[in-house]
Amino acid sequence: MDRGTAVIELENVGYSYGGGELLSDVSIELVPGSFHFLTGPSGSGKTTLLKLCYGALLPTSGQVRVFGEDMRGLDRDQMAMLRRRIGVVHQDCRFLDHLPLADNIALPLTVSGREAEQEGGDLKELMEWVGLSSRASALPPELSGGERQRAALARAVIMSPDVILADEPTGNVDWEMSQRLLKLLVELNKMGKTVLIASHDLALIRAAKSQVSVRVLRITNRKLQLAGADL
Amino acid sequence: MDRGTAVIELENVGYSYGGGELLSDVSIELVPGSFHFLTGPSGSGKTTLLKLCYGALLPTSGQVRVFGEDMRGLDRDQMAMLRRRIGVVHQDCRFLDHLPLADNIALPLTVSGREAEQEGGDLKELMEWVGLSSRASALPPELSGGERQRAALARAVIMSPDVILADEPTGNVDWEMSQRLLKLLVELNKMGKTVLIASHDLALIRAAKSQVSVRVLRITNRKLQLAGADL
Amino acid sequence: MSRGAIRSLFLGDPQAARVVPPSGFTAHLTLFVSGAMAFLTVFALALSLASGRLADRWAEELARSATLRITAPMDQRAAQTEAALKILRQTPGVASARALTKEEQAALLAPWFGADLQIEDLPVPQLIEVIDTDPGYDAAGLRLRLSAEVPGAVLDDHTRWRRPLVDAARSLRRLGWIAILLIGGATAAMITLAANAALSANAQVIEVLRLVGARDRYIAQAFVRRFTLRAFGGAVIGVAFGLAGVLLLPSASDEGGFLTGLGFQGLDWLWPMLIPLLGGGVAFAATWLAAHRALKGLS
Amino acid sequence: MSRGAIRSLFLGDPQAARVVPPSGFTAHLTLFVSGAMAFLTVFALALSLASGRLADRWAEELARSATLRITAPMDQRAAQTEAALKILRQTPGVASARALTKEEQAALLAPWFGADLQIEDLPVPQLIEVIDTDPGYDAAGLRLRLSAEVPGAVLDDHTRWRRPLVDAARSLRRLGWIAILLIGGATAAMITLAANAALSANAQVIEVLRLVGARDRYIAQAFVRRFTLRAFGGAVIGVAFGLAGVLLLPSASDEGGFLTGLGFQGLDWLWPMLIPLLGGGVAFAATWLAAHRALKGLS
Ligand SMILES: Nc1ncnc2c1ncn2[C@@H]1O[C@H](COP(=O)(O)OP(=O)(O)OP(=O)(O)O)[C@@H](O)[C@H]1O
Ligand SMILES: Nc1ncnc2c1ncn2[C@@H]1O[C@H](COP(=O)(O)OP(=O)(O)OP(=O)(O)O)[C@@H](O)[C@H]1O
Ligand SMILES: [Mg+2]
Ligand SMILES: [Mg+2]
Repeated sequence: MDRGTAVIELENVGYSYGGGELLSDVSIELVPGSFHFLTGPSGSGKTTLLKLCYGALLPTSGQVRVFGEDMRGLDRDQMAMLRRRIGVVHQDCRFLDHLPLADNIALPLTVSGREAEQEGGDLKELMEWVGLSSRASALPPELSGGERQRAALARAVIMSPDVILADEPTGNVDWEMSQRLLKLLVELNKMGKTVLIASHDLALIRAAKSQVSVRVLRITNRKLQLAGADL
Repeated sequence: MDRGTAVIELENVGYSYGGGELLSDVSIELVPGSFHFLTGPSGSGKTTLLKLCYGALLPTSGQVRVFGEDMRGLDRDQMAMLRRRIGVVHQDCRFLDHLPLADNIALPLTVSGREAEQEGGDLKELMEWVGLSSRASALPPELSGGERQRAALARAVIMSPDVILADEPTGNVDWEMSQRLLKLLVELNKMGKTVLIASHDLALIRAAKSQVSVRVLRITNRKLQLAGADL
Repeated sequence: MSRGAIRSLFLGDPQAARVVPPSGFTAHLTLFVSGAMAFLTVFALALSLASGRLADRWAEELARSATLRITAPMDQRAAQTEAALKILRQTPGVASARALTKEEQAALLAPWFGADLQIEDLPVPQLIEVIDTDPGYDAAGLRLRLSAEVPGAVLDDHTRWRRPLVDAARSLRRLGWIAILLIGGATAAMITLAANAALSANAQVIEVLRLVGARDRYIAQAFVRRFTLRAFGGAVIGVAFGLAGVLLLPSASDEGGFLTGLGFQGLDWLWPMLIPLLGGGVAFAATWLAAHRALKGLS
Repeated sequence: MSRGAIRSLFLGDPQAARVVPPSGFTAHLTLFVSGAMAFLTVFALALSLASGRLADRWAEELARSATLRITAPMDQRAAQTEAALKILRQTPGVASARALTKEEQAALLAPWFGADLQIEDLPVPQLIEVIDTDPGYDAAGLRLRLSAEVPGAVLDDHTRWRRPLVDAARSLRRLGWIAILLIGGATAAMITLAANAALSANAQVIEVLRLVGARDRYIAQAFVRRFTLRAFGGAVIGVAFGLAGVLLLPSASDEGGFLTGLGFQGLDWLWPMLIPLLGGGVAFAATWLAAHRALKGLS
């Protein structure tokens, strides 16, 4: 793994919310086209680690480099530009509650000045895939929990970003739907996108393993470890 | 199952959010001390059905009776009183973001005029059980997704209600923690509480089956059916 | 709203108060709106009361509204004066009529001839002060009769000059009250909107409380209490500053007419005290309605 | 804030505008606050300008501030008048001095003796109008000199009577401007608070936008644009109502003095037009700062 090629690179990263240290001495490199799962008990810091990766948090020690650039050195506009290359599925999916679902999914296009109409075909296809075509004009508060998660995933991938970070993207959907979502992520991964998914769902990880070469990272005792093949 | 004894009783209930009918002709009776799971694909109406059970929604047709009383006939204060006998875990757990976690969990005691201090022992024990003792003074926005779910469950059971309705209570927690939560619910069920859990997690349902007599309800094609033993 | 609810509003339930987030911009907004508007109201009130006093004073002076001037040779003057007074007393609408004394006439002429005027030396006309009743007399008829019987009499009707001044003072007072009404209405609307904004910002709080079995009254009270106290407190502060400001204005002086007398006199001081009560009342009603409307949306 | 940002504020980006929720109570609040305060400002402005005009008029009249009265036997009067005029012309601080003509004196005395007065028949003193320069003359010194050289002269200084009235009018004008400043300050504070309240109510919108890669300027602009237009629109409506209200007041009349003349004259009409611009400007600055503060909290 050559340094220059890593999309996201954490080097001796430590993080603390103010109390004791939550993460310490974490180092990973995500190379383009890799597919990682991130596991660990609830409250161990998975969401925190993902936030470090897309710059919502800055490490208290160590360095985070995304696309070769140190996060600490970016100004706010550069950070915005970086976000357009990273698709994020938040654990608590949030939307603009006053815009219909289709507009919400197309929001990354809107804010980056690209015409949503132009990519209308993609949008429709994507909504079809995540099973939300019939809800296109619903407002986000009218969606079920699983529908929200699917919408968040669709919004994360609509710009076809280089990296996809998903935090528990299948916690609220049934098994069949989670297979569909996994398939979408696997397809994107095969197109060269880097994927990092935080999940508790061991069955999902197992299913992914059968389709693509997957690495499983586990947070234990504030450290990040590569989980063995025992899963 | 004698009519008078059912805690929650739905009779030919239909519900529609305005478009087509989402649920139709649903009839169930939850007798005291029963343990039910509710499954069905994402968007099939599980959350809707739970909301009908605790009166957040009123059926568009048919009747819902809780503790023998028709929901439609209750005034707002009676509805509030009823809520104190039903513990609800919302799918998107919401809290009072300005109060520390411990106060949030004790909120049902506070609003019903019972002294939180009096039941301090229970509160502490409960927070210990769901693994949140160390976060007692954190504000809800500072919690991880799984911690929020556990807090919501703790809040739902603190009043030791007669009925516990939980919507996807383990979607964001790891397997071990979900076993702990299940154990809590099973213990409460053994004390005579009625439990209804909406969940996609087949492993959880299987684990529950090994501990207690469980019925699995499934929503398919707008109808509620008792799932076979094939799970 | 039951009496119990009002009572517990002021006694307060520390538990219920805690469930509403303590602060935020709408809180400051309420406090500030209430304060600023109370401050402005104090000034408008001072203006209204001062111009009311002025209008009253001028209106009173207006009652002594006419002067009859008798220019006649010295020897006929007393007789003509008598005749004129008789006619005036018979005229309906004249309340009283009185010949001015020499000293009074001298005082009136002092600006022209100096204070040491010997009025006897001058062929000064005799002046008669005529005070009319409210509907007034028929000036044209009176003139006609006087010209026939008292040829030296000229009726000088001051009403024409003073009436517009009184009207003006009255219109200033009206302007003051209109300003108070406007400020009051605007305050009420702003407090209502702020209460609604705060409640819709706290939709989640209300939802959570309702979910865990809180009764409507408990939820509404927590908000109502907070907003009422905030609006009341803001108004108290605003009134205090407003009164300080009024006191700092140049004080009334006899020479300066009414304009510098923009203050409160006697019982007038009670008026500004009403402002916080009204502000609190508006906040109470607005929040109570807003809370109940917000609650109605939830089961 | 770059020029490009200001330009695009007014050209508008329909896409960016959509990402902010269209309405809600804080929106109405902004519109209403802006409108109500503009309305009040129009009245305060009318009051200030009217009392300013009054003060100017009175101050001007004050310039003709003194009268010299010469009471002397008929044969000495002309000589004494000449002597007094000579002294006055030599006195520093006296701009001009002029003996009144017979007709002018008759007009002044008309209220007392009737318009058909034959002034020659009366031992009326000769009046001299003294107009002083701005710092004024030394009244005591002048009196001393006059008493020595013109024994029949009495200096009657009107300043004493009129000065307080001018002061009063000036203090009313000051009151008006203070009211405008207060109203303006209160409006600015309320709009700032409303903008902050709206932004904190929209924290989720900002967070989501930032998450999907929107730049600060894009987010800030959507809010700034909306609030500026709202405050501007509200102020326009408020000013329109205010002007209508001022027009409906009883119009100025010569007799009524200033009080009924509470209107705008000539170029004064331009002042109220400034209000919406100021309101919009305040909203712009307040929202821009609030938006950037809100954004700073997010990475
Ligand atoms: N307020 C609403 N207005 C209109 N439609 C709604 C509303 N709430 C839910 N729906 C729709 O009703 C359907 C059922 O929603 P519900 O939340 O009950 O599903 P669910 O079974 O809980 O799904 P999930 O497993 O994803 O949580 C969904 O298609 C949803 O979009
Ligand atoms: N803003 C915050 N301030 C203080 N503590 C926080 C904050 N956010 C998270 N934490 C704490 O940091 C720990 C890790 O949180 P994080 O959300 O990263 O966990 P997680 O691994 O994602 O857990 P889960 O599986 O439950 O989502 C938790 O104990 C949480 O309470
Ligand atoms: Mg997490
Ligand atoms: Mg659901």
